[in-house]
Amino acid sequence: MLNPGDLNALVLTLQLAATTVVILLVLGTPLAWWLAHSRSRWRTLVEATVALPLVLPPTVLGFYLLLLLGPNGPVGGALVAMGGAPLAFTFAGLVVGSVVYSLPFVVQPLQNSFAAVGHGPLEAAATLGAGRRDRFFTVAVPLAARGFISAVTLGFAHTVGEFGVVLMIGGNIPGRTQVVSIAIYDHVEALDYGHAHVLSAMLLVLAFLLLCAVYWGNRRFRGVGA
Amino acid sequence: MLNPGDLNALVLTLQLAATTVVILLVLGTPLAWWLAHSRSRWRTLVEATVALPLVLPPTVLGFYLLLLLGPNGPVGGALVAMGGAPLAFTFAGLVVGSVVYSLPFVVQPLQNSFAAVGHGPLEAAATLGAGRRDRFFTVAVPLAARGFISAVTLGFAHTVGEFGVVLMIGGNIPGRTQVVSIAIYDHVEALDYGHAHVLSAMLLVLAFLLLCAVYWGNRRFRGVGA
Amino acid sequence: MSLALSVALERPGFRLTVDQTLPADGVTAVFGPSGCGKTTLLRCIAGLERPRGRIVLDGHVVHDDADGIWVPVEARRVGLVFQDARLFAHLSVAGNLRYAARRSGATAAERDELLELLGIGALLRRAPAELSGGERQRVAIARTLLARPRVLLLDEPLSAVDEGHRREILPWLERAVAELRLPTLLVTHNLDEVVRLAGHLLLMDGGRVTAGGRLTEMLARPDLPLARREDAGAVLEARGVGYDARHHMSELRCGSTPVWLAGEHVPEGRAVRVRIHASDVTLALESPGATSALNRFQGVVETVTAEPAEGRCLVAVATDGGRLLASLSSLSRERLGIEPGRRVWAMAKTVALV
Amino acid sequence: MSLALSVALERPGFRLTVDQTLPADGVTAVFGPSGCGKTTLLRCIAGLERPRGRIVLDGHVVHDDADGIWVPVEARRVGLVFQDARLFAHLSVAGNLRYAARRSGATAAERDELLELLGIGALLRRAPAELSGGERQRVAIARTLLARPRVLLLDEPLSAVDEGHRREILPWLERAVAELRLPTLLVTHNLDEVVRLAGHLLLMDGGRVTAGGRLTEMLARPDLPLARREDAGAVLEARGVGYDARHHMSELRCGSTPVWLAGEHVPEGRAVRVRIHASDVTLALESPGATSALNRFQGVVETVTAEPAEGRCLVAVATDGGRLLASLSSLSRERLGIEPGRRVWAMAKTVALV
Amino acid sequence: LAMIPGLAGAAEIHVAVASNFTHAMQDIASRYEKTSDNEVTLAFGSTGKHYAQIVNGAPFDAFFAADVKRPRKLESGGHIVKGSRFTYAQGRIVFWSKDTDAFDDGREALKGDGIRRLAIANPRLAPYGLAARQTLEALDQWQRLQPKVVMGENIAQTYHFVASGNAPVGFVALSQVIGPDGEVSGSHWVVPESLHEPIRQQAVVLKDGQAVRDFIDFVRGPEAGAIIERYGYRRPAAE
Ligand SMILES: Nc1ncnc2c1ncn2[C@@H]1O[C@H](COP(=O)(O)OP(=O)(O)OP(=O)(O)O)[C@@H](O)[C@H]1O
Ligand SMILES: Nc1ncnc2c1ncn2[C@@H]1O[C@H](COP(=O)(O)OP(=O)(O)OP(=O)(O)O)[C@@H](O)[C@H]1O
Ligand SMILES: [Mg+2]
Ligand SMILES: [Mg+2]
Repeated sequence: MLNPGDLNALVLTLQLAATTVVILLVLGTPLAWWLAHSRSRWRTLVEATVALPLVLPPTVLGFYLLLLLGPNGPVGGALVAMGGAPLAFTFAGLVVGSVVYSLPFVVQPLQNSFAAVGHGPLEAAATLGAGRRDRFFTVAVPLAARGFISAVTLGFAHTVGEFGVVLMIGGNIPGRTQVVSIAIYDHVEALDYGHAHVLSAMLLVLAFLLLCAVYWGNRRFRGVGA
Repeated sequence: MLNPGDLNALVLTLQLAATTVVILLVLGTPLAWWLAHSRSRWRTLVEATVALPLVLPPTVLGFYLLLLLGPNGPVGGALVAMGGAPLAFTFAGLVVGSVVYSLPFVVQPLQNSFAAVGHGPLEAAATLGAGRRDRFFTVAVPLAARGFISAVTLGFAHTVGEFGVVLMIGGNIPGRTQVVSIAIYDHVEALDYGHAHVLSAMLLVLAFLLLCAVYWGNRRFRGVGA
Repeated sequence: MSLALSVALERPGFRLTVDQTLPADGVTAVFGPSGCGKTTLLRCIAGLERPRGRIVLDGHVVHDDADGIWVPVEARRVGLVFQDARLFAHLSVAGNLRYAARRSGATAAERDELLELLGIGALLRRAPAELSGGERQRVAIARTLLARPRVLLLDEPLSAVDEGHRREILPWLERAVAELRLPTLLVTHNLDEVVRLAGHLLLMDGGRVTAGGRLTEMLARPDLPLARREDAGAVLEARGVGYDARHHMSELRCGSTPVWLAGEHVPEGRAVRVRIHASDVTLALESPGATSALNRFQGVVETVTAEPAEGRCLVAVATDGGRLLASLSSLSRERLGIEPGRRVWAMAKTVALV
Repeated sequence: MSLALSVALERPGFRLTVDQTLPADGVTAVFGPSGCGKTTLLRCIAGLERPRGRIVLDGHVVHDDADGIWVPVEARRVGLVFQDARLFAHLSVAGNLRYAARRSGATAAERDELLELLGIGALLRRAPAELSGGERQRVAIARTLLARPRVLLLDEPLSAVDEGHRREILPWLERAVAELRLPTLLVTHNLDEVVRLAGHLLLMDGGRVTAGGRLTEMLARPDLPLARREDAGAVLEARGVGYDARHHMSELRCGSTPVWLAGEHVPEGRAVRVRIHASDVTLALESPGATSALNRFQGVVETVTAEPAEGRCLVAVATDGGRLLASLSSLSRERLGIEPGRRVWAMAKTVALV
Repeated sequence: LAMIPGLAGAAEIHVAVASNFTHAMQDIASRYEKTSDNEVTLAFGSTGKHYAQIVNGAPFDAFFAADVKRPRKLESGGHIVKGSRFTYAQGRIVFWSKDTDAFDDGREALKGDGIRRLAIANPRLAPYGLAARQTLEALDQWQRLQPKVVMGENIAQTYHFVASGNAPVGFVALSQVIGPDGEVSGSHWVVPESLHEPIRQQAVVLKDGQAVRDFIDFVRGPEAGAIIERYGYRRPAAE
């Protein structure tokens, strides 16, 4: 049913989604924390900026990323000048694109959860001798579990389905940048509907099982309000 | 700078996003409420199903919606049989597509916020004589304000930028289904970069102002943990 | 108005079984160790838990699972002051009060009276997060009263409130409850509050009611755990007979015994209750001379409950005004030869109106 | 270990200004009306607020904004039992305790002792949401003590705890605090707790310290608001001189006066403090006959603080064992002719160890 | 056959057009609207999407595809007006770089070792991609260069790759790089049509009507033909 290219694409997609989610958590968590606790005047602006990439159509966003990351673009040019390789048509490029595009889906749930946790438990942890990092990981994070679950599932699913950005900066290189969303798209465009159906169904089932597993696991947590 | 077609597209986009958000809130709020409070075995499955449309590339999702809503599809066919018009290539069709695609971005923040509010304040409201509906609107909703803000901003932004679904089931008909994301895409595809830049910049500025206004307004709320 | 309960609720490791009819009006204190089910009982009455059984409130069945009757919380008009206040975080203090008043039709005058009394007038524009613990409790009390409930359930409402405020709030609450004929359940660990407010007492332990009845009787029973408290004591019924304006003292009769009450004006003929701490009662075999102990009851020793391990005993003395409790050291008891049947003078320096 | 505070904190409508050095060890009770700033003061000491000023803990400056010194909360090793418990919702009771123990190195034996003492052993696997109010407070106390703090701040730790548990917890806490020489600040509205635990007392009102000093002195001052409480009374220093095993009574000397203490064994020579409620003290002009009032102090009336509106007065009597407070009705006072300088017998039926 | 303005009454014609033909069609349509009261509404997009939309009832009167395959499929599916399928333009591909110094001789450059990355359109989806692949095969370079290939979903995307410099060279449509003066900037080699099958772009009429027929006639007429050529397409050989 599936040709090796499709399988390749599936594996690549999972790699991309997983990498993206990890990076999003690493970047998004401190950002969300800052947004949840800051009283800075800049907060509103940063908050709005995070959500901004969403309003551009993904292909267009991808187009601008292409300009940005290309050898003549500011980022790509700098990379090349520093002896690096431009990011377009590489897995790393896909990751950058996916991260930019899925950032708000990770930051917003985390921010809301951190705000809901509030200062109370953190103050308690501090009086029990837990330092900043300690209480962040042992109190704030587990109490914000729901936010993390949302962040991970939305970030993951959105990256899997994400397509315009990846299409634009990926170059559709089998095994390197051809993710499953593009593969399905190709099948549809080529009027190869049967193939598209099979691949979509597989993706849906896989995603469904993953999501169920995550949500089911989540039931064990006692987060805020749980 | 902008031709009348672009302006048309902008207006249509705002209409679409506003309509979609309203419908998403109407559908998503009870769903999120149920997900936050239910102990049903089905909860996990429903939760996963809500997030599922995300994993399909939007164009592909649009393709399936087209099959579903078109005159030969089960939904479209039934509509036609009942004397209605099929939804494909109409504004109503765009709304249906956007709603399906943005649902998880509305449901998840609401669900998390409702869960964070918990039973305590609702019980208190009940003892003060507030009935189910009353306490929902006067206690649960304002306490979940952060969730609503996230739901509205993510839902709105995502609908504005959303593109694949709309392109597929809308048919890019100027004045009727050509939203601004497609217009920008068209400009890019036609290598009409200057035009694309102007339109993108306009969209970004508009969205940025809207988002800032919403987030800034949000500061006044004292939601859970705020 | 009456409250008939017959409920059973299971929780892991805990089982509440209460089968009790509470008096028509006035305050019933619920007393018992932490975790014995007091809060759970109030929640059942309010309709926040769904136990098996039947709850009849003022003749209306509000819950009967045999008949499938279930009146929802908001229709029961049961006012519950939660142990943890539960103010609405999104509303200011004023907003919280308005929330209740709007739904009950309480007037601005009622509100202002409560603000004054509870000393929260200056806090109206604060957010609940900006209140101290005691301020929060007082706002919660005001909010509940503004909902004009038909039944009042108070779950340790004054635990974080200082003595000063408590002394202002209690008499007012007493009056309010009496005027509105509000049947009230009061959970507290403070016996003073119980004695002050309650006509009835429910003792709970391990999810069951271990004893219940009129406060005066319950307090004078040396067999109940109450008698083992440091602040144990009896409450007697008395009646005003005169008032000495110069010394600001009322003369009462408790049976045939004249009792002097300082700092209060009890009108002639008015029935009141006075409290006499067991530790305040001194026993003597003969009428003593001039001391500042004004109140001298003649009576007969009924029982002596010795607690040798503690070197003390509790002596119940029957007087014609009611039963008094006196706490004695075993040494005094031996010296005076206190035994059941012995005639004694019981002297109480202080009696307090409750 | 000592605690020197000189802090000022502004809030809308509230201003905390405290300039006080607290004693080296033992318990200092903080007493004052709701909203007077008690919790805020503890938060400043713990490092949860950042006031202007300087805080010196055991010789270490933990906060001095002139020098820019700031030791963060977690490094201060200040144990704070919050008014609202603040258990971690994501951990079980056992998990909450483990959280503290892991970071302090407290042993399983310490934990088990606390579980036993606080009566929470059966709750280990519960989630905080499944605890009653009093259970929650007890778990919070255990958690804080397992963190092995160097300073203990208790914010109404027993307000939701019943008398039975309180009677078990207090003496233990007293001992623990004494053994570990833990300087402790205790916020409470319960004078019994203060008297039981505290050696020093800080009275606060409106964000300022209105009086502070040794408990015995503070309690015997008729000019302080404490004296106006129903449970006002003096605390005297005494010393064990004998023990009557049969009656389980200890004989003490308070100055030259023999004082009998029921239900306790005070070893010879041991210094203790006893509390005598003002309402328990009867005055007489001559030595009275046989009554159950065993303890008779001879002394001289120092002051009479009349509160004519209440028909009562507070009489301070200087004895050679210390100053006693007696609360009298104005009538008795007149009848006996109590005036400063008058020699009187003060009889206290009951004295209680504190 | 020329319409007499005002007599036929104004009609609106909905036309789906392959993205690569955007500019040419916009030009043609505006010319047409000057000669007629009919109004032409253009919907641009990928031919695969248009196909799916048409099959599912999209309200288009005519469809200008990017290839032959999809119009043919529509014909066999009975979705078009019988006999209306015709080739309206024939595309040309160019081996192109934005950099004027990239190469002098495209053919040699393709055979050399200097190619780091080569952009083509997806041969499976876009006829321009197929032609590029056929060209490389004819030059016997496909096997060798395949690992260097990055694919755009369509020819526009391929152009973005090359124009932004992310891919130094690529096969794009002549129509994309030809200037108004007929000149091509940058290094370029217009691929001889002998190296690949003709890139025929076909159109079909989906809903018959006076106005559509009138518009199709205009497209097939000399004025439109000139426009088509100016945009870098070849006029179809007479069929
Ligand atoms: N977060 C806050 N923001 C503004 N004001 C506050 C805040 N928290 C407390 N206050 C105010 O500061 C004053 C002192 O509060 P604090 O909590 O220290 O009182 P407290 O003495 O502990 O009272 P209680 O016995 O009722 O707990 C009060 O007037 C209170 O209303
Ligand atoms: N949500 C819950 N789930 C499981 N057990 C609970 C829950 N809430 C309370 N309990 C348990 O039920 C019993 C009764 O609790 P309840 O809150 O009624 O006690 P209480 O008498 O009000 O005590 P306190 O004086 O400490 O407030 C306790 O053993 C408690 O641990
Ligand atoms: Mg309780
Ligand atoms: Mg406080």
